[in-house]
Amino acid sequence: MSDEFDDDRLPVEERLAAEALIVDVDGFEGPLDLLLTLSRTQKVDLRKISVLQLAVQYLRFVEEARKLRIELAADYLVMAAWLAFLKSRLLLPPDPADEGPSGEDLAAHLAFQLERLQAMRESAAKLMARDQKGRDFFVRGIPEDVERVRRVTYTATLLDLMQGYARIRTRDDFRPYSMDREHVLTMEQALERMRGLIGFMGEWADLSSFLPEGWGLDPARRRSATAATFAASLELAKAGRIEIRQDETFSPIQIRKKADG
Amino acid sequence: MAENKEASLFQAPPLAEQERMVEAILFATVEPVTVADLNARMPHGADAADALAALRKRYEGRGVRVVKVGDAWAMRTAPDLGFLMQKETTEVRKLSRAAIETLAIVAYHQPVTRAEIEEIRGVSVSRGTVDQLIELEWIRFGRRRMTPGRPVTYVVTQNFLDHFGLESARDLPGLKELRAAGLLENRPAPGAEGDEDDEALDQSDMFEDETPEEG
Amino acid sequence: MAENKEASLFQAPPLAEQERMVEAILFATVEPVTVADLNARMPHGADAADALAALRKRYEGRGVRVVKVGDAWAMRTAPDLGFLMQKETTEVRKLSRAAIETLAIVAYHQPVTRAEIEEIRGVSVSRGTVDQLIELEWIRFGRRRMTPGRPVTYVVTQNFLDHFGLESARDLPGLKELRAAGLLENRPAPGAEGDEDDEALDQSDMFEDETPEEG
Repeated sequence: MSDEFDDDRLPVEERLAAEALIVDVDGFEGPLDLLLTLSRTQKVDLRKISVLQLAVQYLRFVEEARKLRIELAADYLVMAAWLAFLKSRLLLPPDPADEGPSGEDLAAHLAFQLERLQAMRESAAKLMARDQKGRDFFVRGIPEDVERVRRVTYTATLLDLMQGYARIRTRDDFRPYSMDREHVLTMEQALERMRGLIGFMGEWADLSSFLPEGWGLDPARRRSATAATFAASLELAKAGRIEIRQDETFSPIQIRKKADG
Repeated sequence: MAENKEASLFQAPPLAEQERMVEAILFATVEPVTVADLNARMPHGADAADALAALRKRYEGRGVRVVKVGDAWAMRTAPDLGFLMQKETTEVRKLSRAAIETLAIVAYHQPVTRAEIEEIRGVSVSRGTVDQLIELEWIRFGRRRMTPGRPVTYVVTQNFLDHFGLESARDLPGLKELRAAGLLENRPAPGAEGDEDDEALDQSDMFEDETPEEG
Repeated sequence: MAENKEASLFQAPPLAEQERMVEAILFATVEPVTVADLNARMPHGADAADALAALRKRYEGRGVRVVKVGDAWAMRTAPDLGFLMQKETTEVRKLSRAAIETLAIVAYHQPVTRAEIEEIRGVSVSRGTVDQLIELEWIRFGRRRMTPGRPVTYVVTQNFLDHFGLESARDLPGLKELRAAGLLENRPAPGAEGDEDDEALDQSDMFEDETPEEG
């Protein structure tokens, strides 16, 4: 519990299981709550409580739960182990060689925790017993907005903001931003394609015949594919793999494999 | 005689008390209230008409008045003070999803350029969205980024912090905390396991290698 | 002389008139209004604080009252007349015991981290609990704690004060007694060395964003 949201590292199933167990222990909300309830049987001021007696009661409760085969949540067992340790410290004479906190210190701290929890319980009850808005006192029923000077303001809550951010950061199809390339053939793609085709080239062939299948129909796709294929051809010519020719301006561009390419 | 005795069993509250009751009811009800309604709500034996008359008199010349609306009664601001009410008439609308997401990115990643916002959202950000957030005074221009094109950055404003009840943008919960609060489904993107929390908390160097192009 | 003439151009309305204005504004508005807001809406030279004091006095013992909520003011019906308002009663979502206790711990120990809440209750805080309180706008994120991990803290809101009819978090029932009894301290367990939150929950930074009492 020292680290914030520590429990969150557990898988959901494990945590749900743990929570279910806590609820199973007769509706107690954790070991401290159980201890507080047990302490009521002593009917004394929490400052004067016998922690030893409480430890014994708690250990008996855990024992009882085991007999009834109630599976106790780990929290309860950790507390049981700690109380057993505390009990031994309280009963045995202090060991002068031991530098750890004394049994009395530990007992006093537990009593403090119980008293603080009890105080918060009582405070919560006092708070809820106060007059509450919408139940005991009321706001103006007809807030006046007679003179409608229409001015639009936009609002959002912190929850909206955080949920918005969470939505973006956990989007399944999260990917770095890139332009939509559905209708764009890149030069790299064209080059890749041309390299594969060079080996099968015979005599002079029209450049347009090298466009990938399905790219010749849609004008946008054809333009992109033509430009990319042409650029790729120039690359290959530069590399000495093919030759390019054009008979006259605007006539079809033709390419062929270079003899020694 | 029998009737009188019966009535005394249900002693009506004093007139001053009845006046308080009428005052509270007229204040809190959503609709104007008839005398019959008032009587039905008030304790047995009360006479709302008398109490109403006294209340009406009490509010004469005050900032609010008791007025008759049809055959019912309501409290209204004095007409000469209507000029004070103009501030009440703003229409509040929810911010669009695009604007909320953009705002969230600025808050979590500031200072951030428009290209970076687009990269994180995965879609382009319309000029109107940014303009709206600037107009709301929730974001403003920050320092220019020292990268090619020197793109403008955006940061959140004090107004933003005030509106969302934050002390500083650093107090925004990280992804881990969002998840703990149940705002985030426990469904990390494939391959992104574990590193996203660090990213969110360590925002300053998220984009250091970027050289975004601004249009 | 010249100064006098100048001042008369901006003659503030008489106090009685200012009181009417404050009355009208508070009557018309559901959310608490700060003195600064009142002054901004009233004519130049008006002093809402004085008018407010007079108005508050005038409504003493009436069916509606002028109440202070944090550093703002609002009109609310007198709590003893709640029985007349069955029609207005809004059904408040039933809070779990865990939520009620968590709320009380935030109110009395603010600013408080989740780990501290868990320490006091002796049980982990379920994800929905904090979420629900934030959604009710009864708690919000405070400043991050300057301890390792920089955990988020929680504090109560003006809405919380308004809902429970509190002028400030200092007026929480029994607060002084609890503090005197040392029950608002965060004592480290004996032997637990260097408890990270030890000094951070120093009493001095409690209620840090409270504004001092005003007229």
